[in-house]
Amino acid sequence: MNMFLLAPFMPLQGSEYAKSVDLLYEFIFWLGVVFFIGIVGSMAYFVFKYKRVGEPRNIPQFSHNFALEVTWSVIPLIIVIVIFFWGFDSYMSNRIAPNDSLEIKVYAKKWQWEFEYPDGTRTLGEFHVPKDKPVKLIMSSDDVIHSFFLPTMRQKMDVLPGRYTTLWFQPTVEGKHQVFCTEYCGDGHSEMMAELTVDSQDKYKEWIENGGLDKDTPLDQLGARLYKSRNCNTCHSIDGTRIQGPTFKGIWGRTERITGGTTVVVDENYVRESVMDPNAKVVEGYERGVMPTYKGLLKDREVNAIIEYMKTLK
Amino acid sequence: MSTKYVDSVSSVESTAHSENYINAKKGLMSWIVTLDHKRIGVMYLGSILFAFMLGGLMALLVRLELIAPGRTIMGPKTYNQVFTLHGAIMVFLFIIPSIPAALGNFMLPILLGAKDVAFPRLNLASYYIYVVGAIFCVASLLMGAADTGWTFYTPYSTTTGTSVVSMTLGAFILGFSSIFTGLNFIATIHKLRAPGMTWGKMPLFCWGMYATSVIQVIATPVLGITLLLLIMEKVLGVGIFDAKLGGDPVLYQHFFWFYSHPAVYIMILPGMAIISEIIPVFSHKTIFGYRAIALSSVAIAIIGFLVWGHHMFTSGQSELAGMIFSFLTFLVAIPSGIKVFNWVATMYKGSISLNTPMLYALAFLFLFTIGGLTGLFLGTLSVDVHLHDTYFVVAHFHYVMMGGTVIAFFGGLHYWWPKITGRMYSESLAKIACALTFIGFNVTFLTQFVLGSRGMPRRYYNYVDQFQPLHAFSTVGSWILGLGFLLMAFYLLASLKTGKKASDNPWGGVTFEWQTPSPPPEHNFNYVPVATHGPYEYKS
Amino acid sequence: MSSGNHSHHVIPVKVYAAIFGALLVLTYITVQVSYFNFGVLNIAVAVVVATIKAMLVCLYFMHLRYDTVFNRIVFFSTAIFLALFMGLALLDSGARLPVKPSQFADNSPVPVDRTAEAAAPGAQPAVGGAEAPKSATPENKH
Amino acid sequence: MSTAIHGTSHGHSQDHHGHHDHPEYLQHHFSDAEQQVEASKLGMWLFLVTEVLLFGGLFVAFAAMRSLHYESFHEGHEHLSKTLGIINTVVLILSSFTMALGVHASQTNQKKKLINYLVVTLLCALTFLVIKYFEYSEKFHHGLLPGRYFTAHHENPHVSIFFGLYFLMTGLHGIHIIAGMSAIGWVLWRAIKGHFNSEYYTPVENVGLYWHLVDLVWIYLFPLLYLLP
Repeated sequence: MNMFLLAPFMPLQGSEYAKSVDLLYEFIFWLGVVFFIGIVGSMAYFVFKYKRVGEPRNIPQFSHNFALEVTWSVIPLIIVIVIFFWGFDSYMSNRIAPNDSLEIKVYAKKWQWEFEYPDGTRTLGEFHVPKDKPVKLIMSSDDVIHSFFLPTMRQKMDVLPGRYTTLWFQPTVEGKHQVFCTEYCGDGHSEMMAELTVDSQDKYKEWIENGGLDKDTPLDQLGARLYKSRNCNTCHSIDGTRIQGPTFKGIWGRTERITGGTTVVVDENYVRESVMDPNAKVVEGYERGVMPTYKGLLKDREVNAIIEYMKTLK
Repeated sequence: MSTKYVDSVSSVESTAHSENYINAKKGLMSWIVTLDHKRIGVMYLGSILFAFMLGGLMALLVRLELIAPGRTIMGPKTYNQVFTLHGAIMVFLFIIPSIPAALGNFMLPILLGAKDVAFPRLNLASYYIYVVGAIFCVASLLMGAADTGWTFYTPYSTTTGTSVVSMTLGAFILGFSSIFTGLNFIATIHKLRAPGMTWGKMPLFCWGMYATSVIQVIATPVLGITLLLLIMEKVLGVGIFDAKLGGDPVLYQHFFWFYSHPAVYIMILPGMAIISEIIPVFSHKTIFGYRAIALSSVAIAIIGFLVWGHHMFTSGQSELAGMIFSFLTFLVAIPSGIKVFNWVATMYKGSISLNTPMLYALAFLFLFTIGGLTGLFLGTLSVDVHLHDTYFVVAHFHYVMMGGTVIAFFGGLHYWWPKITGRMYSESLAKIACALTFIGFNVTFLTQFVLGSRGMPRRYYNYVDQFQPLHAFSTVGSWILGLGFLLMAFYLLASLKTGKKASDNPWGGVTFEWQTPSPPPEHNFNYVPVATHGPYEYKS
Repeated sequence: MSSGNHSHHVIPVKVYAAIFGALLVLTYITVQVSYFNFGVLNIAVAVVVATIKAMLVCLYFMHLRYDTVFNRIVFFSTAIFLALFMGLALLDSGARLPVKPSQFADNSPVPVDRTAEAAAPGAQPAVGGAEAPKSATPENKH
Repeated sequence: MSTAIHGTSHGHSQDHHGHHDHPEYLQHHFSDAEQQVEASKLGMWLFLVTEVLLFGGLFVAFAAMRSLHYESFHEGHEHLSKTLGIINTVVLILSSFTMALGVHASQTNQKKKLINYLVVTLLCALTFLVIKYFEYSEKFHHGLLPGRYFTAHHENPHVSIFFGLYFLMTGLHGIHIIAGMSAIGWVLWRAIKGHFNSEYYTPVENVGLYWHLVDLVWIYLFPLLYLLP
């Protein structure tokens, strides 16, 4: 029966819960339309019918009507209480995660999301979940308040420093779903996006087996995707402009002066070392301690992919 | 018509006609140290309109930046500073003082039949505290403006390097200006009503001001202590709101919203108060349900203190608290609904003349109804989880604050412009400006409801491409809106020079302000006004 | 010309002295009570005694007892709004405590301040798991 | 409310006080003295409401932080000296008493007594500040300071929050004491110049109300900070 007239208003319905929220959304919407037409319609009608012509004469001066006033107080009261209970009921049904749900730990830090699976697999900026299985996210922040927002699942929960908050959903639609950060957290607030991929059961099993890697994509293409999904783009540009880190454009093979006078040639070892231990050799003029370490976050194949991608940036 | 108790000698009245509060005393000093509530009201009017222009400029910059994803005219940091300034200037410098301090200061004593507010010196002090607070806010703008949003959420506000302390200090000082205005009005309404004016014969504008002042006096001190704690948190690192030092960021949100939700009623109640004055006059009919409107103003003021948690449904608040706040939020929706029904009922069988103030009142009814109804989405727990901190919320509060209070403020400004300045503005230009504002507003913000429902988060400098068409459409709307306000500024200023002389009672109102010359003499009345009948009783 | 209306009510000095004495006695009581540890009861006693003292000061020293009804409403309404603020703000302070490990299956400790580790060069970023991490927000032994 | 209606038909001189048929303290926009007294007292009570809510905010923060970090607050509370707290409480209650007697003296037209009581109240306030000074200097000496300036030895991690709140609450209260003292000084100066009599003593009464409120705040501050184990 779910002929959802407001489909263009809402994002994809990614779960059953999303459908129930949309139903309530639609109910309030049409209720609003009825009241709106009632109020603005009668206003427009009165303006048209009782337009002043010349001097106003013998205008009835009644000032109140107790019965009418009671009705238009009680009826809205009943309607809003109905909306309250409906909203509260569906909210509560979605606050308690089933016990068998897949628990993923989510760490938010300034302008990137990091996911950690129970088996230790860690991904940055993207995560996969199996279809039709409840997933529970246990979230905490490393610095300021962020907020994990999954529009297609109609789910959102603030991510606070110093404590865990939880959110759960049961996806029913395969494919890619966008994740936003919706609590203002500074310059990169609008860049702090992540991507949820809902796979079928076996595709998910295969993905989780090899630690979240893509077997077939060529290295430099994978490098290009990782450049964005691992948020290198937040600090390293590819068009020569300087952000917080040096630009990747034409960096490959160049000799760089390191703070402390020594120089180094940008090659595989330097890039791998800087990725795993960023403060070892910092290029002159850049701050230490800004770049977070990617140790345990980037598999060897992924580091090679980024290196290949950097070679292509002339 | 209210009988003049002391039949003032007509000759006196004619000479007094030329001598009014503007030319009673000459020279800048007479304005700077004035104790006359009308002059203080005019000074406030000038200052808040300047703040409105500044805030509006910031809004146009924000919308211009968002016309396309990625960088359009400014970087992310500048964008964050501009939208923070837009929020802070509009809230603290414009919309909270706008109706109470500018129109309220001018009109309340006259509507009550009093010579002045209860504490004139406190009134002047309140204006100068406003100026000092404004200087701090503008100073923050010059020294690298705060980029935290007008809510200054910790721990971001305590860890960012921008001048948050200067902005919060500005808001802290502005809080006192608001408290003094509220305190002044409560004492005035209680003690300085004209003989014969019981609470039931008081114009509804005064009821609205009374309810607003109650909120100002009770809620604003908590903003003061919140900002003081924030400044101490940033300066001394006390650690109450910063999780790393053992504090609790959600506690800050409770502190902040305990003031800020009643603050939104400080904004809307005066707007409603003006609408309750305009609609009866231009329908030539007594207000429908006077008692219901008066009591619902006070009810909104009281229940307004119980609902602040609906700003924090997704902030890690417990489900119990969420349920309580959601239920109370729906209760506070009822009085607003009652008022709208009463206004529409007032127009039934009236004789409606579509002058500009009435056009603004009708626009208010249209926009405030949408604003109110979209509030139901945000009060419902499960739907709010999806819509919280998205453009749906931005659209909702612009419909209620701008579509409600700002439209009502300009309606009130046009309604009392003849009384304040003694001049009439050009009716045709005013109608065009009202139409432009109405169309521009709807184009700008109706699209944002759809943006928000589709999941576009708030305060985003850059956004995914699927939202681009709606954003561009909204930006075009903001240009139309800007045009409307520019046109209004033009013809209102022009009317000071070329506007024809306003009569004492251009609109046929029966409240006290229409029985004294415009602009009114220095002591408001040349006789002692006596209230012999209700504020809206027309001889049919 | 002074009309002896009610706002000029004069309270005899004896009453002031009596109130002063009562305040001193109450202070003495609340100090003595604080030397014994009744647990939560201490807070209750302290607040009750302080409220009694406050009422005495209000009603007699500040003439609230002989004042207009509205002034009384004004002053006592603050207690209601304050209680409302404290009650609803602290209602879920229990839910917002730094979460104790037992709440999670793999009893990972309270979220670790990883930036402190990450910044320290070469430190192995302690990510949950068994070994006890050096955490800046230690548990809260309640 | 008897309102003597007297048609002041046209605008009169704008000064507040020199007005031929009115007592000089009556401001022009009030119709009679009683209306002015009630208005100013109502204004004062409303101002006291804002003060109570200002300190109320601090009490809420104190309660929230105490429930979060009970041991740290207990340890912090040990550093405070109870005797100085008791002395301060007695001093403030005494000053409240003398202030009330001062108001009584002004109501009964005893200018000499009014001046003496106001002076005694000022002295009590001064002793309160001096004791506060000793307490603060002792804290500064031991490094028991708020937030990042906390250098004292501590077992529990968040004792600095306790002292953050301690200095905020007693500091803000101290500022209000100073404001109260300057108000009393202003009223004392006007009393000496003979402005007050049994008809017009509203400034004395309002300053008295403010002073009693400052004492009221300390009555709540004292047990919460000093006494609670």
